[in-house]
Amino acid sequence: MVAQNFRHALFCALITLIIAWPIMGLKLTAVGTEITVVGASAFTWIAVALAAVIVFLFQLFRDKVMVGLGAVTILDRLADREPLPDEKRLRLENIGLVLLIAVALIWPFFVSRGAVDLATLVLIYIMLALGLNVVVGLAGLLDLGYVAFYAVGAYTFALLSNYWGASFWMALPIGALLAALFGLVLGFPVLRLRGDYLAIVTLGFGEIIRILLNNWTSVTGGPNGIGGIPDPTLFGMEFGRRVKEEGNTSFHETFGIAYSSEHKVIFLYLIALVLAIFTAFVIRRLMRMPVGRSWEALREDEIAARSLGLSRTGVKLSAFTIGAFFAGFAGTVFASKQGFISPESFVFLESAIILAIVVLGGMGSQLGVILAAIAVTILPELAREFSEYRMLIFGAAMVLMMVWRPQGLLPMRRRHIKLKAGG
Amino acid sequence: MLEVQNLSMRFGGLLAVDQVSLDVREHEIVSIIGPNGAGKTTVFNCMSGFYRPTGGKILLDGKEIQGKPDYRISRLGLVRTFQHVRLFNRMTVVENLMVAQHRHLNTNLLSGLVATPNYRAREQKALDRASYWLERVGLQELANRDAGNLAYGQQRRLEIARCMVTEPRLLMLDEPAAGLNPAETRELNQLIISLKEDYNVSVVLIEHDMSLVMDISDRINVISQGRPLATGTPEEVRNNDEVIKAYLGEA
Amino acid sequence: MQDLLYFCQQLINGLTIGSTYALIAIGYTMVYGIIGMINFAHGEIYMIGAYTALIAITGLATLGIAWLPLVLLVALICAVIVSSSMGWAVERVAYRPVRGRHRLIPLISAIGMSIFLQNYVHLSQGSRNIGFPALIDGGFQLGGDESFQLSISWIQITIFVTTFICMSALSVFISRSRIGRACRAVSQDLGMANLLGIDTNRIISATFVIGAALAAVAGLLLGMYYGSVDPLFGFIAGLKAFTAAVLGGIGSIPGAMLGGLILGIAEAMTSGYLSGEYKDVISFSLLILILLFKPTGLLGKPEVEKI
Amino acid sequence: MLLLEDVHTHYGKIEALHGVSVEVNQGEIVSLIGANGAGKTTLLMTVCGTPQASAGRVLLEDRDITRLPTSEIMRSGIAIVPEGRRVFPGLTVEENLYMGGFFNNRTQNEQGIRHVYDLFPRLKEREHQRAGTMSGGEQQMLAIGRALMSKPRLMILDEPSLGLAPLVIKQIFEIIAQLRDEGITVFLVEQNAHQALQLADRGYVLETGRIRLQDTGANLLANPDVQAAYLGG
Repeated sequence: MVAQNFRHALFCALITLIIAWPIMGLKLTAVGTEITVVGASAFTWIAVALAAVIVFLFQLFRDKVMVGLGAVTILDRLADREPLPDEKRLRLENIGLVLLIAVALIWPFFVSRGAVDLATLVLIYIMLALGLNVVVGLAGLLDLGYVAFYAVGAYTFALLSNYWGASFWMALPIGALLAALFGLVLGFPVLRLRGDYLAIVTLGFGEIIRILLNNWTSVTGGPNGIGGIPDPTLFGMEFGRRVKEEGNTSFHETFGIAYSSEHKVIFLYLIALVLAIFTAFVIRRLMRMPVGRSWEALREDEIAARSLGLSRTGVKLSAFTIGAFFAGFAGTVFASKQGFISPESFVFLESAIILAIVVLGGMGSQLGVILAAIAVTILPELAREFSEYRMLIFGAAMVLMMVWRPQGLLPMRRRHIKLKAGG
Repeated sequence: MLEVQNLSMRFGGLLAVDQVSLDVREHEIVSIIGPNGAGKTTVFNCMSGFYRPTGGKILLDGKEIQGKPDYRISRLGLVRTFQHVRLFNRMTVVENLMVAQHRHLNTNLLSGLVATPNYRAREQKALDRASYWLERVGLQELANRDAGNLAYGQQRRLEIARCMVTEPRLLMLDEPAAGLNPAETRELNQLIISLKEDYNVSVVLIEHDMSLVMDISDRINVISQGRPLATGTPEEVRNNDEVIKAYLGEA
Repeated sequence: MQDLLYFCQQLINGLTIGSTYALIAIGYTMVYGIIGMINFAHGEIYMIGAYTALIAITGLATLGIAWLPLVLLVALICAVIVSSSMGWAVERVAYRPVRGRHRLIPLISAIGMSIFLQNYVHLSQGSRNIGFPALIDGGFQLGGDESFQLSISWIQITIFVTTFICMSALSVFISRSRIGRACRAVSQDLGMANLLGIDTNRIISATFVIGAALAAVAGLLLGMYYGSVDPLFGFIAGLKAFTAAVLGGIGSIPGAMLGGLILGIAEAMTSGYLSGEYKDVISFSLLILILLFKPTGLLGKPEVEKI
Repeated sequence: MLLLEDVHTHYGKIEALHGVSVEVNQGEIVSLIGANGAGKTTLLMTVCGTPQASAGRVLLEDRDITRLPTSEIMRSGIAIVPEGRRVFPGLTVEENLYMGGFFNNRTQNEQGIRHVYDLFPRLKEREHQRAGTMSGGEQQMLAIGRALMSKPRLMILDEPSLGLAPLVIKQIFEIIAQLRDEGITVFLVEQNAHQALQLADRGYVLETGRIRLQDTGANLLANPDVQAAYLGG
């Protein structure tokens, strides 16, 4: 047994060297028009050797290590804690929520513009992730082209404002509804496909939409994108230094305060906050309604769900459409925040990031997804030297989560329903 | 009420069910028995709409229903359980029962979002019905557990309760006693009889546990290798030479 | 006459690309046939093959070795070794632990692996695309007049010949050898193969290694054909190859070959008659249409839903 | 030869075997009979290690194989003809037989195949036909032939008569008797109790995961309780 383990460990270490050394240790570098191979730094070489040694030791003592890892259950205890009694929990939750929202409202006035901007981005990701959570986490449909609906929302606003001068408030519902319509139309034919095929087909749809945006230059501006997307207004008041449109007034003049570019940023943040709260609230209600239960039922056991009279297409389509709706929402906010959009922002990687958020947070769990969205967006900013490792870490995290903790860091907790005795 | 006429089902070259007929009257327990691989579950899958039969008719109150999609058949009041229990494992016991009642609920999105009185009233009624059936099958205490964490016998009962909250006319049970211990089987026995007596549901039963079948069936259909072998009361079937041969082999 | 020549030119371009798609598609189809999962990271394995080949070629050039057959052979061997090891490791790390769980879990794990590998190369080798030396250049012209001539390059012929050799070798291996037979048996009934004493984990590893090796060959060939590589190089090619596998009927090796060729031709025709921009749209649309109307593909077998 | 001591087996949450003890001696044919769902197949598969017993021991020639992986158990002198035959449908008859002798060398395989073709001349005629296209009886012969290829000392058969015509069943049982004469120990699971018990040296009756009766084949055949175990008391 030991000899066998030893041989296997040696083999694994060798494989580690083979897959790490050429790619990491030998760097292709362009010198003028010529390409040469340059050995990487000594640090990299040592790291590769170290990795091989670690793999060797891990494989040699695999059984013991695995037993040790099995003992790490702190997270589980957190997740499996006894739910509080209903009234107490409700009161606590309400107080917590009010406090949280109050802080979220006041906070931007005391920090830098960059921080507020980042927070707006976090809120956009929260909306996206909550929407995708409906599709992936609740309904169990792996949608790899989610970013397409985000793009529909963003481009709807961009095009409406460019061609018809539509404002943010007009574009917001139209963008979301149009994205939902896209979801409905695309979803109808593909939703009877099996899970893994569905994933690939949605990925294909996402790419097709991106390619169309890239090449339909006359309308979308192609790779150059569309600029000049207006900021949102507050009851017709604009946030720019000068009023862009006839008949509007500007915010700082109305209130007689000095112009500050921060007003706009904070206002946009507040809009995103309201929309994110709206998204979370609506989805939370939906989860507890018949439609939400049928999503989960279909995810858990499609055959049983059908045997109880649930129509597979109808239920899946509702999840797909509602998910798309919120992506369209987020897209409109995003377009407004950037002022400029191009197909660059809607690549597959973006879908993958949103998926990573849902997977890390815990599929189906709203709180988990929100926390994960915050973590995934802010951590790379805090540790800038590591930010280029962001996607590498996401990829690795997705694999690790599936292997060790497919339910996510903060798995969904079921609502307890109190029944009347006797019935 | 339900009539199956000359049902046939072919998979590629294999004729899994060949000219099987059976009928179920109101207020009756009918069993389908037969050796392993006889095609019993295939008959069920055709009746519940999971398979489109390749031949024959299935009539409900004289109307043909064969080949209709599964969820439509279920909405007509023909509801089934599965050989290997199929619950919504990561949903709670109550939620399992609520899902089943979607037909009785107000599924309008808007009225749900703003929680109109009508919506709430129906939701409450569904909860009450769930609560009633949980008590009926003895799972009241476990209402908020995840269905996947129940013991096996409890899962079997939950599956039956989940069918019953849909207020079916005909209940199709596929090996409900499989994996139960003798005490649980006795309880199940009484439950099935009570479904028929107290709730006016007809039952079609596939079962291996002969003592259960012989005890509660009004009539028994025996199929062997996809073909009908015998029909009759338990007494008739028990003494039928063909049946004995099918089970014990040629002497 | 000119029209016909133009058509033939597109056909040849299509067959060239298509045959490499077929090589990559084998990896998808074999893995799917055996464990029923989409190896999403397969495109990255192919990309890593191309990088390794480029590193080997450049390294040899630095050492002053320029004899073409030797350079190609060394590049090929290096690419095959590194990609196969990668394929083996990916299966052990990301797929074996989640095998048999709910369908989405291995798929998400595979997507994670794909992202990881993409960024692994991105971080080690940079994100810019790097020129791949045209080791085999030139070609010959056929027929036509000044306005249009049918041109066939040596690299196209190399691609054809190499692909043909690989496919034939694979066919012989699968149909005749002991391990090949075991691969087929495991894909038909894994449990039964286990009951015959066969260590099915090893057979599964073997399919990953074979698929990765073929992808590495494709990496070298396409690297030379396109003249450059970058870390995203594998993603689209992987999707195309997957489309080819589905088109032919996933799980079927002859299907993957057929699907690759059809897809290559469809793309070349789109480029030739519509616009090069839309060739990706065509292949994705083709994928969606097949999955909708004939999910079993051209040569696949239908699956019966188990209840 | 094979000894099961107080074996318990679970399928997920269901306990399918509640403490079963069975002994198969060298050179015997032992039949295990019982109604549908009694746990017969589970018992056989526990011997093969899928699923593994959750309690108790399985001994093969005095070696504890309870915790070994299936592939290792199946390389230690056991071969199985599983329920439903499970021939590889896309492989030819010859290839199926080669799979049975996966760990043999070439000469052993050639001998083995010749031996199988002697036993079942029918298979020789179909040598290059795909197994999936053959009749049930032919597939059953192939499954037995495939099991023989590894030259097992103990052969396990799970319902070899299932779904076959009476004439073919007779032929299959004759072959089983012949295997014993060649010195192979046979452990047979059958629903077809009459034939299985006629052939067997000893028999066990399994009922809902427990051994209810054990005796010589002839005695069990005469026992009225056997019929009751099938058709309910």
